[in-house]
Amino acid sequence: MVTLENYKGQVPAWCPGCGNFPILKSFKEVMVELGIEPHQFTVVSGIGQAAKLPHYTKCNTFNGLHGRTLPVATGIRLANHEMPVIIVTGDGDCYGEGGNHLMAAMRRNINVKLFVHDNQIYGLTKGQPSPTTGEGMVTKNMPFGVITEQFNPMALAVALDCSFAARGFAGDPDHLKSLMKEAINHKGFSLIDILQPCVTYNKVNTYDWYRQRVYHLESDYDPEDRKAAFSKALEWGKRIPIGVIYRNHRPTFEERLPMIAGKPLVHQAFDLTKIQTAFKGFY
Amino acid sequence: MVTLENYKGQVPAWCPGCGNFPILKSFKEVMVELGIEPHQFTVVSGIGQAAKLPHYTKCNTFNGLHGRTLPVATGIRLANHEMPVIIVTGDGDCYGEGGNHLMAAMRRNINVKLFVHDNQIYGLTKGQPSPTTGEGMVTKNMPFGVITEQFNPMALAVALDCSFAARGFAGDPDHLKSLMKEAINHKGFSLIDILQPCVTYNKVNTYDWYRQRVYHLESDYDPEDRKAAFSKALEWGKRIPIGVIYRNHRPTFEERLPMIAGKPLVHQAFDLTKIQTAFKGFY
Amino acid sequence: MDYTIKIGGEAGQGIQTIGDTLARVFSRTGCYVFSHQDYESRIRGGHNFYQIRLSDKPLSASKDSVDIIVALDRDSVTHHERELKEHGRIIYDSSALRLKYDKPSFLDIPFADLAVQSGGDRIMVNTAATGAVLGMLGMELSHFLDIIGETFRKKGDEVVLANKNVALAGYEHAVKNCTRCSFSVIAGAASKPKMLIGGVEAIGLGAVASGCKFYSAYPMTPSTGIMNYLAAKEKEYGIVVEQAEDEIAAINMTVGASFAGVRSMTGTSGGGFALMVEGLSLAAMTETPVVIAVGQRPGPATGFPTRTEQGELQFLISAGHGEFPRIIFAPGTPRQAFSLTNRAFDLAEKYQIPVFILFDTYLADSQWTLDGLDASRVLYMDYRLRGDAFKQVADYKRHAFTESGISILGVPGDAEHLVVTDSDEHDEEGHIVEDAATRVKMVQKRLDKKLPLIKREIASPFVYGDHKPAVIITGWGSTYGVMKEAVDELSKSRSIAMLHYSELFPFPHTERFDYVRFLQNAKQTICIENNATGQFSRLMRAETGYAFTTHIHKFDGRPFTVETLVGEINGHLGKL
Amino acid sequence: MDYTIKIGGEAGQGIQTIGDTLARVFSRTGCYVFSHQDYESRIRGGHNFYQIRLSDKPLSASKDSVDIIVALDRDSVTHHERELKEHGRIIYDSSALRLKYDKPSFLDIPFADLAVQSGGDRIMVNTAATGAVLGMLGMELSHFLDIIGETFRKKGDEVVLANKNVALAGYEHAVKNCTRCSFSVIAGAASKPKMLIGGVEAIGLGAVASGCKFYSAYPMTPSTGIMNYLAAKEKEYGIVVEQAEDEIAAINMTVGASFAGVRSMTGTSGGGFALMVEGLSLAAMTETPVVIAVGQRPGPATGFPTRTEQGELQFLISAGHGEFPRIIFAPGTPRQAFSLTNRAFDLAEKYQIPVFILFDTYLADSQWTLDGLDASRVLYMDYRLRGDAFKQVADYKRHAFTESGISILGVPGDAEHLVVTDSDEHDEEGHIVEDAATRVKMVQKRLDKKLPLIKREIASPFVYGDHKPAVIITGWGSTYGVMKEAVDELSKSRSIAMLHYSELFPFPHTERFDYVRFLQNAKQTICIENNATGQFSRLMRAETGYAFTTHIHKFDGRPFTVETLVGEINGHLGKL
Ligand SMILES: Cc1ncc(C[n+]2csc(CCOP(=O)(O)OP(=O)(O)O)c2C)c(N)n1
Ligand SMILES: Cc1ncc(C[n+]2csc(CCOP(=O)(O)OP(=O)(O)O)c2C)c(N)n1
Ligand code: SF4
Ligand code: SF4
Ligand SMILES: [Mg+2]
Ligand SMILES: [Mg+2]
Repeated sequence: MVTLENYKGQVPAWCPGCGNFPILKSFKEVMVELGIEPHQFTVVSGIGQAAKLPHYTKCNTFNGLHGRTLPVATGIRLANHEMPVIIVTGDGDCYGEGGNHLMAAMRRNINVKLFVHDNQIYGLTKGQPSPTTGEGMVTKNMPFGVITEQFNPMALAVALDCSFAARGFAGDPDHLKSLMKEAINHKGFSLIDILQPCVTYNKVNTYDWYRQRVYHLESDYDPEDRKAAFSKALEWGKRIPIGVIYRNHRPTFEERLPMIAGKPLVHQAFDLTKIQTAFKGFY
Repeated sequence: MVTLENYKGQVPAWCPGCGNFPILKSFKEVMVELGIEPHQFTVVSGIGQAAKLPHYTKCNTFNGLHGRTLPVATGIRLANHEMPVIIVTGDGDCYGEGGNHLMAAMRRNINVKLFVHDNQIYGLTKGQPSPTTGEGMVTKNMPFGVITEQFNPMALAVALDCSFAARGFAGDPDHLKSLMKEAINHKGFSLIDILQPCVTYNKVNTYDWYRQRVYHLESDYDPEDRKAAFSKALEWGKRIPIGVIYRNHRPTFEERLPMIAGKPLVHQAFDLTKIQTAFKGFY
Repeated sequence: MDYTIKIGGEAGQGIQTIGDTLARVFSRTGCYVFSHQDYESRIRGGHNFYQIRLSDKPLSASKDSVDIIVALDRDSVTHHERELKEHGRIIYDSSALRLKYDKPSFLDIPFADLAVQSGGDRIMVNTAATGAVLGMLGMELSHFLDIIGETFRKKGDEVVLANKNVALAGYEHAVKNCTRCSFSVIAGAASKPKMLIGGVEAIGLGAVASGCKFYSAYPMTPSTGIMNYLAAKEKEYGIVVEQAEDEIAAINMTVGASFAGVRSMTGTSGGGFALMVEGLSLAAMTETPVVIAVGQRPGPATGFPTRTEQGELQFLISAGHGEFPRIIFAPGTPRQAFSLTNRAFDLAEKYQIPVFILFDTYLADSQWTLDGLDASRVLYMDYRLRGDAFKQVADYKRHAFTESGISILGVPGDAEHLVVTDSDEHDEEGHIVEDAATRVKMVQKRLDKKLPLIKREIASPFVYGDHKPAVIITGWGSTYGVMKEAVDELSKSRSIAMLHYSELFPFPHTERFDYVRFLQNAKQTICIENNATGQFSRLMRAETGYAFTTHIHKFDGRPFTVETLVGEINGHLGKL
Repeated sequence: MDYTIKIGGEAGQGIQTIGDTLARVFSRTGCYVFSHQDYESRIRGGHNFYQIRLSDKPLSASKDSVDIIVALDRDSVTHHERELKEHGRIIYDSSALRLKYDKPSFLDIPFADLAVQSGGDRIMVNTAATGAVLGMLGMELSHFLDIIGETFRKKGDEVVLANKNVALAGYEHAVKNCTRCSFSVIAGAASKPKMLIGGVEAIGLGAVASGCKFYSAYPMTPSTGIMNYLAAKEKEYGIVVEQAEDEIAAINMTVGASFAGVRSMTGTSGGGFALMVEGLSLAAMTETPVVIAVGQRPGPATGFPTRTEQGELQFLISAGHGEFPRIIFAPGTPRQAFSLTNRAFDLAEKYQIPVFILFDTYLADSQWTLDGLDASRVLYMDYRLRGDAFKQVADYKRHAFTESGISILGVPGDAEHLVVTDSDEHDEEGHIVEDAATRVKMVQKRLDKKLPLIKREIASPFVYGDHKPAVIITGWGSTYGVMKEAVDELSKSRSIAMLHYSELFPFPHTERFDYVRFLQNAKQTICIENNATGQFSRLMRAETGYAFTTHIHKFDGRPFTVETLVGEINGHLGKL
């Protein structure tokens, strides 16, 4: 029986009070509650504060480059689609440097779980604006404030028909845990944008700021109505909805690949003798 | 007085019957009708069949790399925001390789005009699927057909609050010309996705295929209603709307930069003597 | 017997169909064939050509002088008439070119009319032309008829029959009218059918034979052929071929698939590889095996998309931030392309490093005849720790320190052991660290310990010609064939040899064969490169201190031909 | 006088504030200062330190032995106590460390209490500590009080006053209690205030002084400081600084802005540069001037984000597909960083090529004192054809063939002439071509004609020490300072000199100064590099055939210090 002990890792190098702590805690608890063992799945992460998470727990880990989690995760899934893959990344990593891969992955509907620790800032590099940084925020390298419109991951997800798109909040771990479970159990590409206070570099979007705004989606809200989902996705300001914004049941990329219908590539034996037929093709 | 003569360029290397011809023709006519002279604007293009367009007419030209038109155009605008910049690109160039720049440019609302010759295929490289290729299309490198969901540029544009997003059709030049003029006159980032038959590699989305489907947006359609625009953007199949799908009047990136409020960077003289103040900063 | 046939025309006129078909007919007849192509970066129009050489002796390059020109457009005449040999012939259809040439060397064959009259259709002009060439060469039609059967089977018997009739019509017309044709094709000694294969297919075939299971790439000339070949084999060999959203994704997917436990590869050209450079460094830091095929074309930037150059050797040697080992192979023939691709997969996995196949447009597009490939000589050893074997190990650290620097590559999920790796500097388990001591040991593991072992795997360069040569021509990669024929040509009058490198980096040891001494003993050494700066010559100097006495560079986007190379060499030797 | 002060503590405790303030006080007092930092890739916690050396004689490196340690955490004691000199002192606040050390070398100063008692606030502990250090050194407080005024002005008089009181309290406490402190600071001869500047600011300042108007980058250590510096100057100097969505966008924006007519620059680290490689080749093909600052940190991949290495020299030399000229400068000091950045802008525009400033974390973060910079020696010449001048030219071709290979760079829109360029091979007008003849002429224009002119711009390496040395230590970039002090140290007992390269590529001519002969005449030549493979030594061999007799490599992510380098050199010389 897997317990929290199995998920003990390095001591986090995050700042005291960082919003990453409750997310890490939720992550571990979810794994334990789902009875998944550390060797049964792989975490792919990029570079940033959030991306250090796998070192602070236990799991198969590919901690890759800044912004490139999705292609790595896609490669892993195509080689072994029986291996659950969770991606832990930041708003800069995933929405900034990695934007092109995000669009491609949503369209492919590759069955990975994408957890974005969205602190609306570049934390590890000491506070530059990220795509989700609010307009007007002043940083060292933007003395006149951000003038690029804030990126809305939920709106993008609905527009690209993302299979599962939710928003969570580090300050509401129980709700976050239920989202994580739902995402893990959902068949298809699943994004959770997790509002994560950065106590050091983001003095605007603090725990309080979020607490005053976030609310759970109405019980009668239907995430499978795409147009309604788009309207909901645009809601950001006085009130910020958390929960599953959009969901559909498109077939996954893996399901549609005839070559791996039988078993995962990684378990398909290689038979050198068959090469003769390929040789014949050149006569 | 500028005439079509002024816009004569190399003989196009396109296939006879290619949808690029009417687009090129419309482009030249629009410039003449707007009374713009070849040296008064710059065309930035990438790599692909569409991207060869500037060589087939006359204009300041930066024919750059595959997928990188938008950053180059952004650099040009920031250096000289009095220089109109038109980008000519393909669906692979702009929605494939260049996807991350597309999202960033829409959010910045950099005031460039993006004309995407969307033939739903990679033409120059002999027929691989592009992001807009329909599911199921079989190509040499996709013998089992495309299984990635087709990219919808209009939906993305609405989701990212793109200042001006329209769809045109190479087979309806008059309508296309009016869109081009509107885009050029619009203050803000403007995208026209131009349906362009590729007679050689796209045997599905032919002139006929489009003709049977495209229709002009209803006269009472309001492109400034974002949610309605999203629903309209999702319309693709039996009927395909052409016209201005979405429009807003956000301030442009250039307008919001205090450093260039006076005059363009390129016309700001450099005064070496001022360096002394900078030196003082280190005492 | 040594004939050269050139098919010229616009893009889209089907010169490739004619060329491929003729080459196939010749190889099935048992002839030796060498073919190469020259085309523009456009889909229709312009002027392209396809050149086929056939002989009863092995061939490895193209000649400038031509025996038969199939002119599908006027440019074929204006550009290539001068290349015609004394008894050469140009066949064309005056109705198509809307021009009549009345010189004895021209033969006007109404391909279109023949096609229509023999119950076919205008689009079968190429079938008529192909038949005509075979007629002029006095060959049988049977192989061509078989090929027609195979090609058009799917289109139904009618189409097959029609094409066969058209082929026959073209054939007979030529036999009847090419009275002064003095060609006669002898297939040579062992005239059993030969294998006909191009460089790019040979790389694809090599990947299949090496158990490659994953290939991700973004289309780019001249590498796209690898993706197309593997895609065609996806189902049969259980390979996943995925077109990535960009080259960055391509290499990162490749790394991911390899991490997950399958042999993985990506391919591109110089410009696409430029976008993979960061991913290359990732593969190195995480010690994930990857094979990368890079097809050179003239740069910088977009350059000449469909032409050839040897411009990326130095780029590949130093690509990637940070310091790490890599292997670079540059095959000179389809046979080498096959076997070096196979070794690339073996070595990438054995040492957990990136291995390159550096080719170019010329090699990619030229077809060679082989007496066959030997499956028994294919290397296949699975170095990964899987399933039960992995379960049985007591404890596991992905980046454990070892004598050899190689730590076992476990397949994540196959056992309870965790497989952890990181692009940050890490400890033996793969977790991020900051301390100096671990850093030093990791650099020693990845670099200092592996390097000597890797060096030992690299074969000596290939020598051909005189054993105590006064002149040595040296080259690498795709110039192999043309250098070889140049040596054959020049040995008639001089003491000359060639030194060819297909295993370039790490640079070969001089222990087994002291090529530096070999070079020093020659009076003149000429480094031949299809580039402007002499990248190999720089590598030689950096590695050995040796400087060549002379250089021959070609950087117009075209390959060397035997005559031009021989001419240039003689020019330099004259200077002696 | 030669004192070293080390401030140690966790990230976020403000050791940088203390360090920067002390360094500024010293430089204003007229002392020579050298400071460097060591920190982890985290924002809070861990253990970092900031080391300052001050003297009445010029300094260029850090020493291992320390006079005063300001211990804000226990690790400062455990890690650094051993570095303390005989009469050295460690000051700390036992209430903060929750530990009392009773050794004579320790001085417990209640920074927090002092802050509170003197009417301040706990967060002013650093002010107290800074004051205490100045007290121990027997310096006046005035400069510190000024700095407090400048720093906290915006926060209002109250804060200023409170801090001043706290400073005084710390100062007096130290004076009173550090009875056995034997330090005395003499500012040296011309004790007028000195300029204090770090490597990364010097690059930024160099860009401003060169008329740089556009800077686009994506944040990456150690290059982010350039963006921050330029952003702070945006308004005053009319510079647009844009954070790009990724590094690919950064370099393409830079190229675009330069095409449009302004001096443009980008900066990054090795990993970010890996993503700019394709754009580099674009700049070269379109002959668009760009300046690229690359800050080295240990690789491969993410490596050690906040540490130092000299690992990208070979990468930069060969980065980019295709063949084209480039210049690589590697400054060894902030002064060189300033002047070489200025020359980079001049040469990039003069020859229409990419020019690199190759620096590293060590140079970026270390601060030096200068007797000032001379604006009259700054190069500024606008090579572009603008406005009326452009209008007046009869006809214009962007890539016109010329004697020098340089064709005039016109500003699009300023005249009726069209400015056309293409990443494809192109003709003089900039339009796409396919023919061999134009290709050859364009390669000659871009490469063969420009290269010799560019080579002439490169200065000889810097020599320091004995004129007929038995031993020569050679290095490049940021090792300048430590090598210089090592030579000072070693010359006492040996015939030794240093050879330092800050202008690396194209490799300097041997005509003006035959450094190869110079090296050959020495008994032993040691190549010193902050990397594992000896990248400079490989460059030297490739360019000149010369091989060094000995190598010293350091690749643990930390810089050389004088003592360690001297020790290593002696070790090797012992072997003679
Ligand atoms: C190619 C590349 N560019 C830049 C960096 C530097 N870098 C490291 S983390 C980071 C941003 C992190 O922001 P985010 O993804 O939001 O993570 P956070 O630290 O906020 O959790 C950057 C720019 C890098 N490592 N690699
Ligand atoms: C970095 C890079 N990758 C790939 C290529 C090869 N390439 C040239 S054009 C093209 C696709 C063109 O498709 P699209 O943009 O739709 O233009 P079209 O030819 O269809 O008009 C590709 C993949 C390239 N030139 N550069
Ligand atoms: S900087 Fe911000 S995100 Fe990073 S650890 Fe500190 S609080 Fe968390
Ligand atoms: S391939 Fe298609 S897109 Fe390209 S020129 Fe031909 S028809 Fe036009
Ligand atoms: Mg963040
Ligand atoms: Mg297209």
